[in-house]
Amino acid sequence: MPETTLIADSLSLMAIGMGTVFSFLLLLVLLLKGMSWLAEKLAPGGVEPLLTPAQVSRNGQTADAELVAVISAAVARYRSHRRQ
Amino acid sequence: MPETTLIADSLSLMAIGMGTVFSFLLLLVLLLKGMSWLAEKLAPGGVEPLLTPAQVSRNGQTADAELVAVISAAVARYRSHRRQ
Amino acid sequence: MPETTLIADSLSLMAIGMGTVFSFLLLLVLLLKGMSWLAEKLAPGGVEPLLTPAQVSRNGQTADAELVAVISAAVARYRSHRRQ
Amino acid sequence: MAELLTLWQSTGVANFVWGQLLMIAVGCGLVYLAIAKKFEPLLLLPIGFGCVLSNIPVAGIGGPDGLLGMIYSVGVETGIFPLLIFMGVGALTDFGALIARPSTLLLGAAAQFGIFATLLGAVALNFVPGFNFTLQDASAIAIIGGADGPTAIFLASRLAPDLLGAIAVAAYSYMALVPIIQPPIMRALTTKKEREVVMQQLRPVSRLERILFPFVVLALCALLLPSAAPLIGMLMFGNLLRESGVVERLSRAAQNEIINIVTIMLGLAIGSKLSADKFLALETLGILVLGALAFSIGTATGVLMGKIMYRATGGKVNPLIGAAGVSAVPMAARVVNRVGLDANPHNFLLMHAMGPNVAGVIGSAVAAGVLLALAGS
Amino acid sequence: MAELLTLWQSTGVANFVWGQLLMIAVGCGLVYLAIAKKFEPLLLLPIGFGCVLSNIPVAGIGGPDGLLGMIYSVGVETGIFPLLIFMGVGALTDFGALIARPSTLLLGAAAQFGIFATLLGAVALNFVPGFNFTLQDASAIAIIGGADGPTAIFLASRLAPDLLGAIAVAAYSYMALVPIIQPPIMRALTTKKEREVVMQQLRPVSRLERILFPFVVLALCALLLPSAAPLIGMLMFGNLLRESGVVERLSRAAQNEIINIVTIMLGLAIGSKLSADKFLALETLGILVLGALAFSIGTATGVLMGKIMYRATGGKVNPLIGAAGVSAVPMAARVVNRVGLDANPHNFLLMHAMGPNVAGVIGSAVAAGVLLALAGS
Amino acid sequence: MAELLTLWQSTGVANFVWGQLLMIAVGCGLVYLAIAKKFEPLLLLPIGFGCVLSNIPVAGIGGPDGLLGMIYSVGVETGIFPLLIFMGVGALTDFGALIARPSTLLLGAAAQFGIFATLLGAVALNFVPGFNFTLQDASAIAIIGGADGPTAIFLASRLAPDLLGAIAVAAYSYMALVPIIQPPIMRALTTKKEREVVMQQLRPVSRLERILFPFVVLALCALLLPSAAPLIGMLMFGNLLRESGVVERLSRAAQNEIINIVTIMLGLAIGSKLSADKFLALETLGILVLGALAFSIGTATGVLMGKIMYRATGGKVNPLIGAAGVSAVPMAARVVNRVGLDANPHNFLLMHAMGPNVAGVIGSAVAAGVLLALAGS
Ligand code: NA
Ligand code: NA
Ligand code: NA
Repeated sequence: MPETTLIADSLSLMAIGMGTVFSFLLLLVLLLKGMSWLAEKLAPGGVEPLLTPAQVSRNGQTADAELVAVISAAVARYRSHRRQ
Repeated sequence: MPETTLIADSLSLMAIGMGTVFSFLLLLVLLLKGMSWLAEKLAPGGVEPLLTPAQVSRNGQTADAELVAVISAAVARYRSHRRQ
Repeated sequence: MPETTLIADSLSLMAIGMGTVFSFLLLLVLLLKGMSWLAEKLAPGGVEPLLTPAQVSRNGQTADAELVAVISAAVARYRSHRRQ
Repeated sequence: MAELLTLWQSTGVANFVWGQLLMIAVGCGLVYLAIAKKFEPLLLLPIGFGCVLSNIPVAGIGGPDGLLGMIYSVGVETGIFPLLIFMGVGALTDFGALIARPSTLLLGAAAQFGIFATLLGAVALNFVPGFNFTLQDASAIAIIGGADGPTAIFLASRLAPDLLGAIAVAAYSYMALVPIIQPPIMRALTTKKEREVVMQQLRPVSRLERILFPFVVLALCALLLPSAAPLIGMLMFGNLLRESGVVERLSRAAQNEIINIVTIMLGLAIGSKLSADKFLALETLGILVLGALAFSIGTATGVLMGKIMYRATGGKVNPLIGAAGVSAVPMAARVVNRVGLDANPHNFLLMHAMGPNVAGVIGSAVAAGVLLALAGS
Repeated sequence: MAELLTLWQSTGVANFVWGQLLMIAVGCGLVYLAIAKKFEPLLLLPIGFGCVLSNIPVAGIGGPDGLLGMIYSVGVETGIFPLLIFMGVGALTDFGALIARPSTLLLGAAAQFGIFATLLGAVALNFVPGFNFTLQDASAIAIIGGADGPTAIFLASRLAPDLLGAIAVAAYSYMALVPIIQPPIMRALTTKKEREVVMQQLRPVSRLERILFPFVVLALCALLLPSAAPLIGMLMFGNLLRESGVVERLSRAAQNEIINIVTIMLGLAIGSKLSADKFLALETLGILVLGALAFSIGTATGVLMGKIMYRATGGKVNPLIGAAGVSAVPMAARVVNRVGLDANPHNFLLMHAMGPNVAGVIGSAVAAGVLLALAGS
Repeated sequence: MAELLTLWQSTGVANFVWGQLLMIAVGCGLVYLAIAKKFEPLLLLPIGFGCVLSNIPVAGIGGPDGLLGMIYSVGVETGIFPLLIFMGVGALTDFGALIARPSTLLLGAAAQFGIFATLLGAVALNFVPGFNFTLQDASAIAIIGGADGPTAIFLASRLAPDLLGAIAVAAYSYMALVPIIQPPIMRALTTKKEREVVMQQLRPVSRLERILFPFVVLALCALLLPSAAPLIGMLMFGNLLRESGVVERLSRAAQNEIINIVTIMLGLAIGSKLSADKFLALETLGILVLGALAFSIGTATGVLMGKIMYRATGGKVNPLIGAAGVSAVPMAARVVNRVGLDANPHNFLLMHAMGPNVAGVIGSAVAAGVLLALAGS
């Protein structure tokens, strides 16, 4: 393929590509707004109905567990250093 | 292969093999001594130069990122709870 | 295969199948009773004989090895810090 | 403009087929059941999402070069995934209750009648125009009555790969429905007096017994029914990892890393078999009906065997625990516990139901072995 | 003595080729960047070491029978590894900021201009003697501008496997350079007043929205751009595992075990494609130049779109957050935060930049889909 | 009744062959050693159980379509599993003691004499009627003297796949027997005065040295002995993951998830090679005898080299630490520590023995490379 055809091809690819990306994400903006509106209709009151505090803490289970582990290890090391 | 050839082969394999193993590890002794000398030149003072407290915390970059994400999420959720 | 043959086949499969399942599990009942009797003979006193505290700690063999490695590393690092 | 046309021809809108839309709806329905109704979410969520992904036109995610298609051929067609899950199940299962009271194995045996009754039912359905199940198909469908996911998938992948999707969906759905399907049957078949029976404390089990147990089960299997050996063998291997006490690292790997990774892959791969031409067929309706039948019959025969043992032991066995013989671990045992508590608020049957419950796992693996040996070729 | 000769002929000294020595130096350089400069070490360290291993003469570790070659053909050629990593990314990503303010998707869209401008640049390079990029090559190079490793690897493995090594190295290197490349561009294109804008608190997002989100994104993708469905699908599957709240085990497996194991394998496998004849070519130089260009243009167009939104909303949007639209999660968002703090010490933009940041991930997956659909065949 | 006959013909009872029963007994014996005697349970338990499973008649679990057979062909035939385990070993190993005192590498070298003496012994066995080892067979058997499981399996899978089962069993069994085999030899070859030597504290090792170490070892290997590069390369890659300090996630994955999962698979797969026709042969007896010989000779030459270093350094080196040169990490180092404590209750040799111990790992990988290069073709 001669370079000029390739340039033409890539120019049209650029136009169509950016067009598609923009259309796609613009449509997604609209759909997400619709989704949030629908979600509010279906389960009014936002976070509450589905996400009680108990559930929040359960969601954070792993991060929490790792944090506790990391902190305990750090504390243990700090203490062992101070003692000596 | 008759047994005697095999014996001869394995004798030479033994000689060459032990020779190689010894040469290899002897060379490695020298290289490691050189490496340690070089390391001391590049970063005098042993352990310290490469592992400052600042760097240690930077080592935890990804952990850091996760922590930030976790904390931001927690803050966001906490706020959303308080508002309602 | 005409439906009626299939029905006949599945009827015999049902008979043989349930027969096998029952025989198998009935035999297993007997074998398990035998096994428990044998286990009591080999290691009288139930749970105790096989699981002494000493053995429990020996179970942790690899953990032990890692612990040693971790501790030695920690000690080595601590020393190198103090010297400087 | 040629590119615009190419792009348009590559869109989903231009390529969607009616059946794909329906299957995507089915997939979303499975995810809904998994999340909102907590229907066996560990399997039904990946299955549902895998179904959605595989029915996207053009992308071919479930096809031979797509991610899910490749996972399917490596892990499900070969039988590797269900066997690795069975190893994990073994590593997660405490067979202590069964060792303490081996007679509960008979309850696990009785409940397998659901399988064989369904086999007959599936074949009988051939009299209805539109159904044309072979003996292989009927066997794969019947195993739904075993209430044991990996066993059902393993057998279906061997005997009736075309029905695998529907069978897996039915198996996990009905397992999730155990708390709804079982109680009425249990109450209908027992008297209040029977349900109130408080059972004797289980004896403690020694470590040696726990270690010998896998070998005893495997030995019997090897002698009588080698076709069940892959299933029983991996189950017992997992259990030995757990009970040996010397390979803690491996036991943890089997219980966590391996089973979790394989569950994700297995679910997605099964989802990829939910295509319109195979799932939106009359057969699926038949499978769903037969599956419900299988569970009900298995529950009933388990309870009836419980009543026999109640009589035989002079009232020492609560017949309710027979319902746990269908397996569906640990859900069925919990249902037994709840129905027992309804009758007598001080009657905790959970531990007693664990015996027949895990016996049901062995029982349906044995049944799968029989079906493989006789209908397999 | 014959053995001594054989041994000598099997040594590396007797077999080293100049190019292999250079590539080993390149591999060591990558490892140096990973360790000493913390350049995306999770990928660049395995890539660098894989490069060293594969360029050892005689051993053939990167060849068809070598460990790394086998890993490559199983995991990269098939596209499996980048897709599994994308699943993990989905399970690790909180799309809450995007759901709360969907308009930031436009910033993610604008930043993809870096991709398409680079496509043009790559093709234009063909006027320079020695370059001869096809449209496929140019597309694979352009995706570096997406600042998203798995997407780049997935696309390159499909369109230009020969360039995969260089493209992956460039992609991860520039991602690591985001804190250096972006700030000057961001400052040049914005006024101090604009950078000081404090944005409104994000609204809370309900769990139902979080659960519906993956389906909305996937639905759009299925309808308009099925070629992006493998990438978007696995990203959204991972996110659903995370947000559904019912499959904690699987979510943890996707976030840890699977992504860690696959990252090691993927890095080593990519390293095995860094051979002298493919990497020490003029093309690589072009790829590195184009990659830097791509990042810079993407940052600029993101910020410019931010300025448009600043005007359109009457000054409510800080244009800096547009720079996060290139993705490079979470580094770009942190850079935004830092540049914002420089202008106004009380202005924390991190959460606000997370919206365009994750939008950029979706945006570059969409761009990859377009390139696959149009340049793919 | 035809079905009853089919079922009977598919039972194990009707199909058992004498050899299978014996091999099942062997498998049970291995599991017994693993559980009751704690003989390297992480490998011997899966190997033993895999042996039992593969010798169940009809089921074909170890055959080409069986689970274990498939795992074998994917993971062992290709050499992938031992290499991944070596990566994990690297990530678990602290080479600090070796870096602090590189001269201990000579102890690791000396102990490899066990390998080459055994090679001669294996070939000499051919004079006994019934033995007919090729040079490849002899090399694979000799590597048992390296006291390093993954190395032995890797080499055997390349040079003598038929002997792999027996070699793996011998290697792990003798490693477990190190506390029994070594002490008498150590005591016989040393005086009480020598055993009482208290060694000088090891100097601290900087992080830079730890990071450079893998590259130095790999460079030497690439220059002199590329055939050892897969083994040495993965060992050093794992160690770099550990010491770089920037890829904690990957280091943990290599040390836990990957090594645990692969160990289960590797063990089962090796077990599947323990078939009657290959294991119940005269060769196995020879392999067991030669293996014991290899360990003893390696221990002896290690200690003798220790005595040379004792003289050369004017009594600063305790010759006991030479025994750790056979590798068998960390068991041999602990044995050294114990024998040292017997002589002098205040003499802790553990850290000093770690140097030769890990040197032995490198040493036997080097020896494996030589054997591959010279006997491999
Ligand atoms: Na069952
Ligand atoms: Na992007
Ligand atoms: Na060794």
